[in-house]
Amino acid sequence: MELANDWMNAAHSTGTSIMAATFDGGVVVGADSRTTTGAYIANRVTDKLTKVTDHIYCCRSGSAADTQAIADIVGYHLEFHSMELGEEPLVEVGANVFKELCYNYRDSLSAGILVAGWDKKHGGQIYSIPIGGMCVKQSVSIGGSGSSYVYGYVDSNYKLNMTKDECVKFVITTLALAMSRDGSSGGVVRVGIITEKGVERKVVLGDELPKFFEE
Amino acid sequence: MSLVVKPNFPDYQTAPVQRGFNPYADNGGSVVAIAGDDFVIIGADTRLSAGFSIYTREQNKLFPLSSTTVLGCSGCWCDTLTLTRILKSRMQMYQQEHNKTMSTTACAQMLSTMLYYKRFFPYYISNVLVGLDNDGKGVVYSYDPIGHCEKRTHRAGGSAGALLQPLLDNQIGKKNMLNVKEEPVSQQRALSIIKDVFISAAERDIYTGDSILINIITKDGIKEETFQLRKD
Amino acid sequence: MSLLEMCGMENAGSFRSENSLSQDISQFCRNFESNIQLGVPPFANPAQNLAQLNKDDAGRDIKIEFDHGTTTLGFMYQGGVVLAVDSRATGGQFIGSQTMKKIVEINDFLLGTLAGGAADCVYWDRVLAKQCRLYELRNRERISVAAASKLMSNMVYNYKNMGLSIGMMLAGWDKRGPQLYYIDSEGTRTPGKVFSVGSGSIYAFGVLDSGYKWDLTDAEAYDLGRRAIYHATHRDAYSGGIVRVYHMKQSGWIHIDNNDCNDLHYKYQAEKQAIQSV
Amino acid sequence: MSILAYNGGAMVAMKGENCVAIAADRRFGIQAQTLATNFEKVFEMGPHLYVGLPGLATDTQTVREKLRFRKNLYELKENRLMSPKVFSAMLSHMLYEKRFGPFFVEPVVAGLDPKTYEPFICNMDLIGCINQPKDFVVGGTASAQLYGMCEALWEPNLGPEDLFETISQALINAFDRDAVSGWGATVYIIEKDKVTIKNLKTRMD
Amino acid sequence: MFSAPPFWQNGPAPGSFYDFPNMQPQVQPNDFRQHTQSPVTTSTSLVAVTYDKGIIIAGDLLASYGSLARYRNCPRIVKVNNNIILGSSGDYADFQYVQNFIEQKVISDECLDDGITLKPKSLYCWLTRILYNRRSKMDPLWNNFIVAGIQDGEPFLGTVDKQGTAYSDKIICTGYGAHIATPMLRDALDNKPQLTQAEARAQVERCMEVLYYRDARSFPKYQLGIIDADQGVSIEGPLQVAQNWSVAHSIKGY
Amino acid sequence: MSSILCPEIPSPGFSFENCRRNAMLEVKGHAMPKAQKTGTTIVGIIYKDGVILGADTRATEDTTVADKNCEKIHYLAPNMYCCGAGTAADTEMTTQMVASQLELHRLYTNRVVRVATANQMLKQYLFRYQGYIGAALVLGGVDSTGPNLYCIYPHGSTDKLPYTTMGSGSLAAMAVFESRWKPDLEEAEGIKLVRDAIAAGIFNDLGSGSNVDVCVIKKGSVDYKRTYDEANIKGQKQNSYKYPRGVTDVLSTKVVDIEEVSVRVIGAPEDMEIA
Repeated sequence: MELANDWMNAAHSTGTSIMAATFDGGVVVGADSRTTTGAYIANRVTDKLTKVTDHIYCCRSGSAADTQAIADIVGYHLEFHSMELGEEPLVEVGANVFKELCYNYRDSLSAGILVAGWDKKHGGQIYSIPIGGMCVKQSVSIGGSGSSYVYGYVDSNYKLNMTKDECVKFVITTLALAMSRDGSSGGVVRVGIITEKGVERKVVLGDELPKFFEE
Repeated sequence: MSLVVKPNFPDYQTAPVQRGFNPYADNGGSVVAIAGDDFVIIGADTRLSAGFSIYTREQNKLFPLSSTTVLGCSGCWCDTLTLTRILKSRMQMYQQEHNKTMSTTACAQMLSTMLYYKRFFPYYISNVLVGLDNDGKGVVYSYDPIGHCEKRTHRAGGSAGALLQPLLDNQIGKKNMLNVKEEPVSQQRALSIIKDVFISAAERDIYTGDSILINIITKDGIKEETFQLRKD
Repeated sequence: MSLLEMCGMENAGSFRSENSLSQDISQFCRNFESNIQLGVPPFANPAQNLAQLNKDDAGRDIKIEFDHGTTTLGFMYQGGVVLAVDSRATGGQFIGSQTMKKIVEINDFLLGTLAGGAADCVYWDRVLAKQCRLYELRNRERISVAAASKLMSNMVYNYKNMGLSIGMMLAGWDKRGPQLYYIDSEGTRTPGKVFSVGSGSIYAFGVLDSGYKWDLTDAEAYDLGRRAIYHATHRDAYSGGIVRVYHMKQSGWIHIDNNDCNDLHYKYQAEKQAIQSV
Repeated sequence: MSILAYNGGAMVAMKGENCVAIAADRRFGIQAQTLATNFEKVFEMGPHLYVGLPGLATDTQTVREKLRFRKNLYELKENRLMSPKVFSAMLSHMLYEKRFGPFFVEPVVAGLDPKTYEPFICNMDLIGCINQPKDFVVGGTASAQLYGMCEALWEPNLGPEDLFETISQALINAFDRDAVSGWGATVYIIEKDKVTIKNLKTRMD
Repeated sequence: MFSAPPFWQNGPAPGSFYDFPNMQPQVQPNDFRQHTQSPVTTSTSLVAVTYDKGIIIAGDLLASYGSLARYRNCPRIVKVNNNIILGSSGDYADFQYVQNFIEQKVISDECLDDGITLKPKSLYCWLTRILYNRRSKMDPLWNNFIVAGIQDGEPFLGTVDKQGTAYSDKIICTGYGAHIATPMLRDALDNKPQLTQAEARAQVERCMEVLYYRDARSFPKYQLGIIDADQGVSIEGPLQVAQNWSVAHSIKGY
Repeated sequence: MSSILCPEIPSPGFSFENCRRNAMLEVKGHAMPKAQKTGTTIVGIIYKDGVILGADTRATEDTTVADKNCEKIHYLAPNMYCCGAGTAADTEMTTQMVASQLELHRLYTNRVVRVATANQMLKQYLFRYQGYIGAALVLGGVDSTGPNLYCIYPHGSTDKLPYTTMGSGSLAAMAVFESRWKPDLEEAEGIKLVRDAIAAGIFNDLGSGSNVDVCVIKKGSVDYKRTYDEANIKGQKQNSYKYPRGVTDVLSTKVVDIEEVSVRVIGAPEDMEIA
């Protein structure tokens, strides 16, 4: 049983299942929509996919305050950077800025971030920056408290060079699986498809999610 | 300093949390009693709360033990339930062994002894026992949690005890007033003072409110009365 | 029913097996039968551990505040023993009572004063009173003060370090004449001539020591006791109310008087001003 | 024991009809030990403006000096009296500046506006949150007792004499139930043309 | 009675005497309050409300292990006999332990065949004593029970928590329900003091929906227990919570 | 030019000079006092033409009610208001400071400040103090982008939502919104909904109480309804406790007559020793 009022002193956090997967021609990012303080759902329709530039998005997990602040700062830096260079920053650059912040302030920040995007040089890319501030490039990556329940599923079902629709379906299914098991994740699934053309966003409502065996 | 907030993120603890058990709860509530020459009045609010939430708005906290004795309890409700249950059965045992009802004074002493038995793991209750003594005079006994008992003419206990006691001292005990002659308080006035002190308590104490239940004990028996208070 | 009993089923599934209802009740008041037996807490070292239970589940503070009583004094002089006490009981900062009775009349020749936890003192004084009466009935003579104090000391010693807080004086008159003993919950038991116990005792001692001599008259002795307590109440926040004075004589104790500290203050102040103006 | 109760002290202020009253006890103690019974906690800050600073005695005096400095500076600069409202805003910001290392005082302000003679009372917590009700404010160690007393005793439109009786009775009876305050009381009744200061006879134990 | 028997007859208690292989000596926590066992697999809110002729009680089927939604078919609203329903939130193991005793009692009641059955108030009172005694041993049953029943033709609704705090009211909700569902039901009862069964059911369903939105340990499948003075006990389920997520479309950014 | 006798006005911002002393006192076992809190129910919704904010009016100090009718909807700018929960002084001072910055911003830019700007200022300020400033806010306003509603947590995270609640009564109030809120409410419906949400907090949460304040913000107009609904009325006292005059024992009386003065410098109680 919970302490009667854990929601009054717990911090505002995105318990979260977040995910990103590359496919032919881009990346798909996805996240659930639950923000909790303790076991109370402070926001059931959160948008955890945050735009950094037109072609770079990040998925946030961890302390809501920390990740929002980081995303704001990185957004500022990248915009500045693109003005200086006169062209869109590379995803790698974006990820690196995230990493710098997360690493330098790793004692005071609790943020796990997935940076995903598309650039002309390398196409769709994903960088995972977990708590502690390391940065690693991955072709598929999951994060947040719900991710531990779906590593197996991701490993067995992800294939390189999926089509866009396959990949979107894969992301939605993975997130739905994570959300059904993790109490800190839930609500709707938000998906963003980043390709050369920009971003296309989708919402899959809570009652439209794929169903699985439940017992 | 206590104004400091430490962030904690329970989301990221998947395993069940090891948690300390708190055997006590503070369920709030206040009890006020005034004794007169041939009557005694006791009132208690009817709010049962825990933390910031209200369990129920209609909880009777007065326990009639005999036709002349009533106990009012506030504090930890689980202790109250146990204590009053045992008191009642002890009263019954006495009745059957001695073929008479226990007097208020005897009952007061018994309660004190019972409270002291739990000296090292006390009942967390503020008790006020009222009744008529053998001469038919109203008496009020007040207790600390481990059974120190004192006879008085008026007493406020419970979460708003500190708010109410000085007003009773002043109005019933006629404390700190010049040129006021001491006269026994009338039943009418005692009743209206009880209502007034509860109105004050409901304004300022968040654990006191909803309504009050008043028992007026005279030689003719126990009369009940209720009075509405703020509900917030 | 008998069939059930034969099958040994009488207790199967019933709500009470070994614990009969009467046991259930007596387990909460075992000290009715045996006065010195108190309930055992479900944790060791209650003196420290009880204080850890200071929050409820919802985060409300649990403040179990016992009534405490303070300044008491007693001294022997040529006319017997004088005891003087204040009458305030405080629970934390709150003054629970201004009229607490801190002298317990154990029998006609035995008085106890109480300082420390009010309930502790009153309860054990009551047990002592019962033991003394039993002694009288068994032996056809009054118990000596030494024996009574030893009894008391032994009883509370069983609960040493469990959080009892008792500092009491036992005054009496027995075959050996007037007696004054000091007993506390740590196990001390000592006879003496002048004692003061409680948080106000440091102030009381000042007055007491400066005015005390063996051949005080009765009136002087009463006034000394009264003044010592009054001065303690004035300086000590946890003492106050009424000053009660008792006198233990060969013929038994007598209650001298009760004086409100408030009246005493303005009386003494007027006296002082009168002296200064002369 | 909370640090606010270290030296003890109770305080109350009430609004009346065209007048305000502020009253405080006179004890100065260190925990249970009473050191002096003539310790003032209410200070004049202008002809119609009084501030009470119950709490830790060292901070009472420090804050009083700081206030005197700021208030004198204001009057020298502006060449006008400080109204109670401005004064409390100044005090509130002064306390909030020390948000993370506060002074242990819970001020009570009572006064009349220097122009309109409108009664004004307010109190603050130790980091300067102003609370400005229409009836009464309390502070110090006996605040629970005072809340109970005032809530029952206060009535609107009390004249200076009646206000004096009400505030005195409220204070005396309240601190008679508090171990660490009492030992005499001073009441200030502030009216348009005069301030009446009365010392009360109370219990001294 | 309500304490565990020795681990085995005449044998040592686990870890007390013999060194079993692979058994680390248990580190005793310093704080004695943590000697007590903690809840492990827990279930969340219950919602119960009285209507004119009976009581409706609802609770979801989830048993969580920390924040893991581990078992999703754990019924915790059970019929005790023809006039009592028992619901539990909190530790599921403790609930099963208590449930066992009650079942045994009901069976022996039936064996006696004297027409006397367990009444809701006596079960409520008995649970209070059991839970209080366990709390006094600092070995609580981490449960919050709700007893719903019909006694003398009148609906009775009472609750007992792990400390033995017991009270009865017309509305009782546990867990997050106490914060979220109670206000809704109190409001409904203020508007209409005597609900009909259909109205009460609609209210409870609405509460379950809101609880699903706002309690991170809730689950969209639930059971509904109804005890009615005329129709007796029925337990329905698993039912699905209605959901409306349309607001999600309008949210973008933070 | 600074000397001991004429110190310079200290620089603005928090002063930490007492911290060491206070920490030492705490180590010595003196409990630190609690600041005044607003247990609070605060809410906000977006309706057809704008934003409606609501709040209760109780401030508590531990378990006693410190203020029965405090104002929790703070002014930020002509087109936006902000409800505050948490440590009372923090919400008060934070909103005051941001209000002044917004006004300056408005003067610099000569246009209506956007709600997003205020949101960003608040979250950055709070984030800088890492939750030590205990202000939980609901920010609502109308600007060129239409109605906006944010909820801001003490650590500096924000949510943009069409309906939101904060404070200890937030669960009770949210229950009302979750079951009755819908897009494009009429103004009257909206106000009723906000009132009911606050009332749910007032009656079910002990940290919230007294009256309902409502503030309706539309394009170009603000309607701040202070004490929109008196949810609880103080009971009628049975007796009057007015004392007969002369009932209090007085030791001494001193009357100070006040002549008309404009400024009077207050001296020290005793002359300062300058040696």
